[in-house]
Amino acid sequence: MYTDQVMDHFTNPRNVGVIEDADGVGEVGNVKCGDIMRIYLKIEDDVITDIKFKTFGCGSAIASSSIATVMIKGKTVDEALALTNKDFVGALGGLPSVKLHCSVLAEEAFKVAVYDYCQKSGKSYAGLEGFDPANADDDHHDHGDEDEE
Amino acid sequence: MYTDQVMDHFTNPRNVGVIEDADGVGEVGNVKCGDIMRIYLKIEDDVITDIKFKTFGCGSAIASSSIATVMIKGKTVDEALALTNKDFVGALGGLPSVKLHCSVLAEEAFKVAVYDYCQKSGKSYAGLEGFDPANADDDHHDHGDEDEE
Amino acid sequence: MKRVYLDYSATTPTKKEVLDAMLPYFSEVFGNPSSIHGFGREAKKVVNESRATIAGFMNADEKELYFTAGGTESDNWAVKGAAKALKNKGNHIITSKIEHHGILHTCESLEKEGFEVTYLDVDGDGLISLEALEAAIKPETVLISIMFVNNEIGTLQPIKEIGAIAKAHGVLFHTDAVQAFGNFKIDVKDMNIDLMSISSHKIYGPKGIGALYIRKGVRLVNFVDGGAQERKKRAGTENVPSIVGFAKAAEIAYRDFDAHVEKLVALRERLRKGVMETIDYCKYNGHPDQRHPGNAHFAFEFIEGEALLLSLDLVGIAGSSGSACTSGSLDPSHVLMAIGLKHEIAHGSLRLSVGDFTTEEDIDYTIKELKTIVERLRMMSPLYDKVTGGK
Amino acid sequence: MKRVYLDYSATTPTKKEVLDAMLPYFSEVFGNPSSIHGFGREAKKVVNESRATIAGFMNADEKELYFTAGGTESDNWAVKGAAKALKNKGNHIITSKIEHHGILHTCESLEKEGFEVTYLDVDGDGLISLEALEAAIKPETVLISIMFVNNEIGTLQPIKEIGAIAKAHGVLFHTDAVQAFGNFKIDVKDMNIDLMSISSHKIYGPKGIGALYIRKGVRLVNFVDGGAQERKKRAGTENVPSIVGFAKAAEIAYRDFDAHVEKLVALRERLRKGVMETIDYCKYNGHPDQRHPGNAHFAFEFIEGEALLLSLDLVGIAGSSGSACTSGSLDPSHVLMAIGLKHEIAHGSLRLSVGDFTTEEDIDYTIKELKTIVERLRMMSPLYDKVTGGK
Ligand SMILES: Cc1ncc(COP(=O)(O)O)c(C=O)c1O
Ligand SMILES: Cc1ncc(COP(=O)(O)O)c(C=O)c1O
Repeated sequence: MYTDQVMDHFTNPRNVGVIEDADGVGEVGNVKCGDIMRIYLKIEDDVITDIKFKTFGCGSAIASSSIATVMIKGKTVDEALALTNKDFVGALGGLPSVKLHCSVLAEEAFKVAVYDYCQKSGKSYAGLEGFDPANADDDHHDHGDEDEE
Repeated sequence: MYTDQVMDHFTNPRNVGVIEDADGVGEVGNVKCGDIMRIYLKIEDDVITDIKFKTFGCGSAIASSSIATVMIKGKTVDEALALTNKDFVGALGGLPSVKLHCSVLAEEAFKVAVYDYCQKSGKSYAGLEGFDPANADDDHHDHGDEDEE
Repeated sequence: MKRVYLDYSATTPTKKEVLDAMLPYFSEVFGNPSSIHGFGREAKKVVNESRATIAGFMNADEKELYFTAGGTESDNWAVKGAAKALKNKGNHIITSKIEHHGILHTCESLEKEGFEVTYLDVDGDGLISLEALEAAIKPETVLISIMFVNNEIGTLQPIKEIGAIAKAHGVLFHTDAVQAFGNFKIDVKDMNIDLMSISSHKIYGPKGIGALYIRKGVRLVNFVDGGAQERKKRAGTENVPSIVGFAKAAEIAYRDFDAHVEKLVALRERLRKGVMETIDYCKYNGHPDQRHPGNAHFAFEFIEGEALLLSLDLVGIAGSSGSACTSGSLDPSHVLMAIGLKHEIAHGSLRLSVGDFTTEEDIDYTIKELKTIVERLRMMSPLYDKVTGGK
Repeated sequence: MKRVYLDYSATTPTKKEVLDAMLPYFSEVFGNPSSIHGFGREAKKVVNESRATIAGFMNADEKELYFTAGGTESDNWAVKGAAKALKNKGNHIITSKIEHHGILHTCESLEKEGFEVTYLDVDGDGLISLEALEAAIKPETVLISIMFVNNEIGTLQPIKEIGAIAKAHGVLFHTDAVQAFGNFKIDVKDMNIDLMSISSHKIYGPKGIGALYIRKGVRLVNFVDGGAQERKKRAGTENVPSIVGFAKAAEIAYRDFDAHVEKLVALRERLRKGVMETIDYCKYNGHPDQRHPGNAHFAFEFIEGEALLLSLDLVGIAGSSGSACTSGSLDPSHVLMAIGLKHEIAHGSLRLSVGDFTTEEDIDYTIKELKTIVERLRMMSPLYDKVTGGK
């Protein structure tokens, strides 16, 4: 069902936790559909120096959060904003199609956190143009009628 | 499927054959539905002194013919006319419900033969009253929807 | 690694006695029961003996039992067959919100064809209301289909009372007894059951074989059309070895019935107590005592069921969850919604079902591992943060 | 007593290799493939490997193959599922007069629901006419269902040509390949087959398992509604051991294909020649060479098939007949009527089908016994009298 990479990130998730004095926090998802992801950022000179997450959700939600934090950490905000859910899925060696929405959640939780940072700091990033956190809670579930395995 | 008695009469049918100078001959059934039974009678002083049959048909048709001839032989015509297909079925220890029509054919082949004898001899028997050989070819198949085994 | 199977409600291993009974029918007595030769007659004989055996355990006549490919097919046949046979009488069906998908999706497909279906609510324990059932009956009602025992939360319905209501109103009564057969004493006559689905692989028999009880006199439209098998009611070459296995499994189930139930209840209670005592923010679902002997059903707050299952699997424990994420659908199980669980709790559901091969060590190991896993997942959960204040 | 099984077209014994492959999946790897734990994943893996194996032997993608409970269910699903899915496009189906009851009775039940069915005639050898097929296609035609190989007389249809006609007219093409799979090379792409039914127990696999090939892109209405198995297209817990057995049987069939066909043809020809040379008033039915390698079909004048079968059975020989009396119906087999046999001849029909375990001695014994039996029954027959003048 899951690749070795997914299972690795699920069983040993990197960067789980809370950053008390975070520069930006983003939360997406809702309890109704069973996934909530919260991402905390520490940003210095446009570089993401620390990132932590908390996730309520399935194995791929946790693994997606974990891989996203690993890939984002140390990057500049612009570099990190250029990452998409496809990059996370790729790094995980793939996700079942019904689980792709988990990787989208990770991308969006990060963006919401950057958005939060922008609000607080007055900064802006090209990669965030047009991004509206109000839409980020949208349902990204794929019913996967055809390719559920 | 079949009782031991049916199998016995099927494998060792009694009274198979032809009576060249028969006093009465009766044939019922048709090739279409897969059963033809022909019965030959020798009658002396209202007693059936000899009886033979030829049958084209399934195992129970052959067994029914055989048991019928055994039960009829030696009886007076009146006694024999009193026998019904139920008596043959009983003597065979039962027949599958879809095969009951075979025993009916045996009863009717005999009656047609007696009818033929009456025509030739001018005799008449109470047991044959109202009997019309033209109806004897009728289809007695039971579709057996419910109790085919 | 230690492996602990606690998913007996999903399927059971075929018992050795059952497999041994089946073996001669693959390559030795292999005839087609429809054939009139000896090879066929031997097969037909054992099929009908098996039929009689199984029918006996529900107080049915052997001529009232028809083999199918499993519980799902039996459900489809019963509901579609009755609806179509009675469509001149009425087009209304009553069922419940907690039926198996074999019933629910069948009802939905009938709705597309113009039938009307009432889905009865259940209470927090998963019981339907007899008053609501009776109130739902209309002149157009042709069928009531209420499951005997629920597969997720284990709740047992008042079948005999439902049967009495159906009878009083002259409506056919079908029950999906897939989880009940072998775990409860069933008497179709006493309970006024007209149609009943059962399946072999839930009672230590092989997969892919089930049966539908059809009370004498009840007419269904055939579901699988074709040859004259099963007294012209269900076409397809009979699955002889599996039929033999099913009968053997039923025989064992009712031979060892008391010991089986007693053992399962003891293990299940040990599990329930252990979990409820060691893990907080946990709810036990289903009816407290009117339930399947082997079924335990928990909902753990703040965590999600698939993650729980995966974690259990990593320590060798096999369970099941009504979480949406396991099935790839959006909502958590319809059963958990119907008993009124909130989404966040329903997502954290876990069914652990014990069976004949479960041991006390299995239970104790599970309680211990489960506690660790729930704690670990909660530490990752933003919802738990809110409760503990992030500590 | 010597026992000679010559009814391989009715069913086959499960081969030892096949049963051995199945055994671990009853009690060891017994999980439900829908479960996400290890027990379930192991089962799911082997189900999908089996799917890929079987799909490979018809040049299909593994995602195009769906397991069912047998050939009959596959036939029902294909025809009902296509008819219902396309009912807005049209309500006309074309099939032949010699289809298996799994198709014919399915078509009849669709006729009751308002579909129109054309039953194509066949010629004396059992072949449909491609011209007649093409002429029967109307704008309302949504499905053509023509069997690959006939189960009674063994005739092979020009499947590739039929597929080409269906494609040219944009009509779906289903073929019942239950008798063909394992006995002919099949390429669903090359032959333009959209839907194809196959069954395990005809190729030395277990009973109660079959499959339906559904070409990618073809939409059918589901037949068995319920759980999300088989990619949500066919509900019901997967019959894992039988699926494994089916795949192993297919693997053996195509691994040993040439030897199998060669052996069967040689035995069948020995039988055909032996019977035709020693028994007069006998007709050999079906196409002289476009036929199933193991199928021999005779009609003996003046005698009835059930009596023949019973007599053969008494000397240990198992065959089959299209006689009305075997099935309890009024008419002899619809196939024999369709090839134009007169009733009296059709009633005396005998199918002897050889298989992988048949020996030359079996054949020689059968020829000898058959001759005696036919003579004995003819001596009892009033019809034979008419020919011999009672001598
Ligand atoms: C209550 C209930 N009904 C029906 C079924 C379906 O039975 P089967 O898997 O034999 O099709 C199941 C189990 O899967 C069940 O638990
Ligand atoms: C041509 C044909 N189609 C369909 C079937 C039905 O297959 P099953 O017995 O697997 O249902 C058979 C055999 O019985 C057959 O010979």
